[in-house]
Amino acid sequence: MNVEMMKQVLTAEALSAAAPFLALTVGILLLLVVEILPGTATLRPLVFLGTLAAAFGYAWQQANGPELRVFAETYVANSTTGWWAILFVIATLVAWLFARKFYREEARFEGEHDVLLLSAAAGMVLMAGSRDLLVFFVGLELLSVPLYTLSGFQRAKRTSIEAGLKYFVLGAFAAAMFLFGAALVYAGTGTLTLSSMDAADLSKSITIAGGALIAASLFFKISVFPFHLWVPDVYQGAPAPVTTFMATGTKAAAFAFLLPMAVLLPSDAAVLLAAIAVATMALGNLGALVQTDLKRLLAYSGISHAGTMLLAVAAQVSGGASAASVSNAILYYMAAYVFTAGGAFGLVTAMESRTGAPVTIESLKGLAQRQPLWAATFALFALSLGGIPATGGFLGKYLVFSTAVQADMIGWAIAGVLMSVVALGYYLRLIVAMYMQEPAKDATHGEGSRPWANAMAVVCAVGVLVLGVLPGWFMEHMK
Amino acid sequence: MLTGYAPILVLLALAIGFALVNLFVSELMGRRRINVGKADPYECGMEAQGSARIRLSIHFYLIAVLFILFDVESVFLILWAVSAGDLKAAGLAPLVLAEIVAFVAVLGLALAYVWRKGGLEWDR
Amino acid sequence: MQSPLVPAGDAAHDWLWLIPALPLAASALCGVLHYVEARKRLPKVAHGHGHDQHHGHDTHAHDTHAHDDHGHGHEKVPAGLAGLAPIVAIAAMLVAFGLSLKGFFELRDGTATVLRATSWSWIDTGTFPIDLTMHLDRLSSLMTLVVTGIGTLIFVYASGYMKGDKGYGKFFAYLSLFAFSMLMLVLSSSLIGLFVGWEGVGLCSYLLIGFWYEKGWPADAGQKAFVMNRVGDACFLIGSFLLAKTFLTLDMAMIAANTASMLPEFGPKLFLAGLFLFLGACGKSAQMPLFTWLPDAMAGPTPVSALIHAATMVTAGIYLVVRLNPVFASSPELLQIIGVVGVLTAFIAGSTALVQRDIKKVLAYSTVSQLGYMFVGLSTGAWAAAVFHLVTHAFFKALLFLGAGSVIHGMHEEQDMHKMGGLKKHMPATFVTFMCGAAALSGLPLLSGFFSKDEILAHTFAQGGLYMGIWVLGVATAALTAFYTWRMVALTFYGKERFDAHKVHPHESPIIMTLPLMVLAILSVFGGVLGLPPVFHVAHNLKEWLAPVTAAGDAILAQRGAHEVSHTVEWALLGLGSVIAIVFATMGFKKHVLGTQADEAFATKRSGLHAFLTDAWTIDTKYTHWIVQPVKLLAFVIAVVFDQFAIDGLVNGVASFARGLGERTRRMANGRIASYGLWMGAVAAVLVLVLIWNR
Amino acid sequence: MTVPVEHLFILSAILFAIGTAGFFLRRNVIIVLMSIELMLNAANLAFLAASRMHTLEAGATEASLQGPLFAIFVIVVAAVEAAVGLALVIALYRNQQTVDLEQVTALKN
Repeated sequence: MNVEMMKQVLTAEALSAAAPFLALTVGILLLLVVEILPGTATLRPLVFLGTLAAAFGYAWQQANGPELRVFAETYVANSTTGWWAILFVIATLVAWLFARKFYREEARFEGEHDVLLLSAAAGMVLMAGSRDLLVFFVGLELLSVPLYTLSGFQRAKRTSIEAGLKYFVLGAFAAAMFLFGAALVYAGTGTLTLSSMDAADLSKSITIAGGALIAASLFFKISVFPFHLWVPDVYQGAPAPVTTFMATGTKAAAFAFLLPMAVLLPSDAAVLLAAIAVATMALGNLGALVQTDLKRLLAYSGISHAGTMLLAVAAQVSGGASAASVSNAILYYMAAYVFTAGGAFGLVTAMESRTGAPVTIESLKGLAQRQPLWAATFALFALSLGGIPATGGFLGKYLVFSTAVQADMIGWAIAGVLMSVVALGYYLRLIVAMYMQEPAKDATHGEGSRPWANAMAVVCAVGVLVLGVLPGWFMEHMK
Repeated sequence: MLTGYAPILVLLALAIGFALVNLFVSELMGRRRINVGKADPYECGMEAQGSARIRLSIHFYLIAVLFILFDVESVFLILWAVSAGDLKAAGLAPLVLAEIVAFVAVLGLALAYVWRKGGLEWDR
Repeated sequence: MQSPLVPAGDAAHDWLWLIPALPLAASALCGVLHYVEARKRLPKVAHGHGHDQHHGHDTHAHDTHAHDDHGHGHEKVPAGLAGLAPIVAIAAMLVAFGLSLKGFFELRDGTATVLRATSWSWIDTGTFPIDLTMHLDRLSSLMTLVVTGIGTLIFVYASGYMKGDKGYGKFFAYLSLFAFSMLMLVLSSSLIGLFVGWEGVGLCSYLLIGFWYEKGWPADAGQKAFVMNRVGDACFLIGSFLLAKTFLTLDMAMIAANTASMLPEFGPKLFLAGLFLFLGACGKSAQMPLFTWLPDAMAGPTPVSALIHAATMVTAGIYLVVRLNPVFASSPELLQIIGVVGVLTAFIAGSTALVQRDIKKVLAYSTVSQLGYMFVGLSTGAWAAAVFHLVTHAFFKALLFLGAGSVIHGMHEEQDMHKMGGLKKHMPATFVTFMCGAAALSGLPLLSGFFSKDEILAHTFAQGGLYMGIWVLGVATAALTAFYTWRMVALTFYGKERFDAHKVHPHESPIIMTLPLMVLAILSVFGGVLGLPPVFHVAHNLKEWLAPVTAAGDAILAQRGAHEVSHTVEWALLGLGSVIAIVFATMGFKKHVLGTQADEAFATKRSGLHAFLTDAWTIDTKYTHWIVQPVKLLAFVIAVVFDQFAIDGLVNGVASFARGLGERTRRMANGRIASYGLWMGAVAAVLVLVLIWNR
Repeated sequence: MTVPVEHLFILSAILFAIGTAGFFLRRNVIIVLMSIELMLNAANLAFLAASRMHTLEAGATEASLQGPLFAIFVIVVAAVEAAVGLALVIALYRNQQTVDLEQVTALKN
């Protein structure tokens, strides 16, 4: 081992670059200590929130700090990764708060739940900052393994176990694909670090084959066609707070790495990516049209959103759009999506926890009268998902499509914009159900108030509106 | 050209040979005085014959998995050990120590957690 | 790129921001008032459930609307705090109107042709920075005056019309939100700002159409309206992307100023951009492929129909074309497309209006038809003529809608003209004002509609060629217009009373509703002075006023040669217009003043044609057949193929299949997870192969 | 004379293919897990082969250690995945008395 290299590796700079990740790791250990020491259970929420706060603080520093390339260029910290980390922290917080009072039989495992949630968050942070296939792989597994467990968390429920198993089996398959791809890339280039691969090696067939396999495994995580098949099943079966987390966080983390990793793809892959993107949008939107279960519907909607973002990646791969503008577009889109989908799935969680039954369009009927706050915020989320102006969802779409136009992929952009018309069909159905239809006579609505859910719904709604109305502030900080 | 594979063949032959030789040698040289206790492969534990579809206590599985996890984690010690000498020579001895202490502490914490949750208790 | 037409923003004009901001604030306030009031009534709402249920399943009410005796009118609810809502909303609109006037006078008396507030850097992505600012030029000034002026009148009317509705506060919140969106639309300098308003009005329209959902409004219809609007919106967005790509800016004034210089190089691209923008305009302004939502939108409260679906929102498409007139002028083919679409829409909608029984449907199809006229005007490059018709139409159509609302109000929610008749003596104020509106719409000489319509037709005539065909259809539509307008008047106000006098007691509406009618009637009658034809040897006020805005487009058109009509021809055309209007108005009136016999005779003798017309040339049915059904089928197929086949191996989907076949498919697709994996593996392999193949 | 690197790659590809085939064709979850394990190890072999290739490359000054390093991480991750996977299988068996993947079909429209 090269000693000089080792010396350079562990510097104060490196520590500060890894600070958000380290904060989460320390938090995980502290939570374990809380689990071990008797009588400290009441500290758990405090430790959890404190960890998130610390991670947020460090991420905020990164978002406003200079670019650091550390650990022999295998890990970077810059404003983009800082913002990604902030998004992950928010996604974790949203999922955690909506999970309050959700579990009944599993309530005694809440400590484990929180540890797993934090581990997954740490994995996401690692994924977003990694510029090396090994570091990314560690992050990926740190994210995936806790999520397999969380998906099957309600062990008494058949659907939950099935979701966990399905996600696990396919996820392990995707991981194997990633590994084989990484091995091929390594064979082609002699390195695992993205920045030290040279152009000649990148154009070798073996490298490209490896790149394609890696891309395929990432497509599994962001769930684009035809790697999306697991999504509706797993989203439906997994406990609702976990679904919230998966829908927002996992997708964001995979996109965060897909962007730098795109150097492995040749520019003529752009057409392929664009075709996949549009097919995904079509499939997600058309699939959502016929769903009645809300988690499934939102899952399909999430698939179509992943397709939209993939279009921006295609624009970058084609070389027509600058990496910075694509990264901004996707980050913005994802930021809006974290609030929007986080809020939407979160409200589904809250409704589900009141009745204990799956939430369907049928059960949304008359929500405006029973729960005006939930109905209003849910309507806002639906509009944002549909991309109506003055919501974050619109600007995200606008930025993504403008990168596609920038890269002269006008035909694809047109197809994408038209897809959003179909999408509105099912989003409106939700609003109609909540505001303009009466509930069935025998409908049960459950009992109990959910103050945390109320607060989070409002926070997410504010986030959606701020991103929609005052994007300048966000953009300024992103640079 | 195939000479390169010779070591693999030798390894294979050794492995198979070792097993076979041991079997045959004990078969040839051993004295047999069969009784009930001797017929069992072990004198404690579960019944070796009969249906494979009996229910095992979940703790077999739990202990096995815990063992594998801690066992495999120790592979990272190799990486540490390989670079420890160089690092120490470079004057980074405290770092070397800190690394391994942190690593073992984390494993220790995990073990403590397992213990506390009753993962190591046989009767529960 | 800088241009004399596009001055930099000026802090002195920051008050322009107030014009849209006031209705927005009013909307928020009304929303709060409604919320507070609704909270107070909460237990009562729960009590009223059964009642709502009763109305919830009143199917077909949407088409006939006829026997809804228990409409909202009987469910009077004291307004309480929400009673303050109209005061807030009207005050905001009045101030906005005052500010619009201030802007108007500054433009008239000052030297500047454009006032711009300082801009707000909305997003700065580096490539397409979006600056939002308020841009008041002579065109947007006119639009602002129409929106705030007519808007104020309609708000006043609505405060009477909606009295007693349990959603009183909410209604004004929506209306104000609509006004905000519309003002954003006409005042924004950039295409994206315009798009925000563009989508906003669509959303508010959707909310307001569905306002009385308990009346059995089919949710699908409102959804259809919105989705159809969205088709247009998507096209608009694509068009604006193309423009942004070409001009590297989203500022419309900048685009307009630079079109001429870009034309040689980017001609085809501009054509494409213009075409998509026009498709967007078709969605919002209810033109040919996308017009069927407007008649459905009549399920909303009548003031909504007047404000949104006659006077303001539907004119957004016209506004867009005029705003970007050089882009459209740059391609003669594009203009021809617009003309053909416009005149076909005008004719189809006009003929459909002939047979409608619902008084609001007649007005709705009439609106579609008149919007078609405006597009015909645009297609000839007569921007000012189109805007002129837009303004006069806003006057008389708002008047007619409000009048119809007054009738419906007085008739206890009756909308079927066959169940009216003889209302002249029961509601004199409504009658007189309605007559003014009808006269203007049918183009009776010297009224506002007469001048604006004939100006468009004269311009079309002058173009020759393909436009002669358009002109012929346009004249035919004028005849239809006169006919159906006076049929409506005759059926509603004349003849025998065809309602049950024991149950229905027609009454005049309160002064708060008739006052706006009177103001609008005066405007409808005298609005023509805005643009008298050249033969009168007076200045065409509107044309001169808009000259700075249309100069760029006019210059492009002038390069292809100008078309003017001589005074003799113009006199002849005016004469022809007058004769047709008078003759067909008389025919329409005479045939129906006796009662419904003429209608019934037509329905029985030519039942095929009658059904065809009633169903608006069955275009909507065709949509269902050719677009909606296939999309649904596709969604279903996808659900089956990807949700079931790839997963279940069709096992669940084909329960009716022979068992043997089921077994075989079961073996083919080996469990759900494995087939998921198979898909993934196969596509990964394809990915790898395709990418390597290209090496 | 040593084993050519190509042979190692071919072997690893064959193992990966066998693992993939097992993944697709078997219904028993345990065997599916074993197939995945095989795929992971195929990747490990490829890593080691690539490392060997780069170490023996003309002009290489030091051993390319990233491959073996990755392999060690993969071994650990494989163990972790196996632990979680088996836990899920046990939960499934307790819940449904089956380890047949074809029976895992509660989730659908």
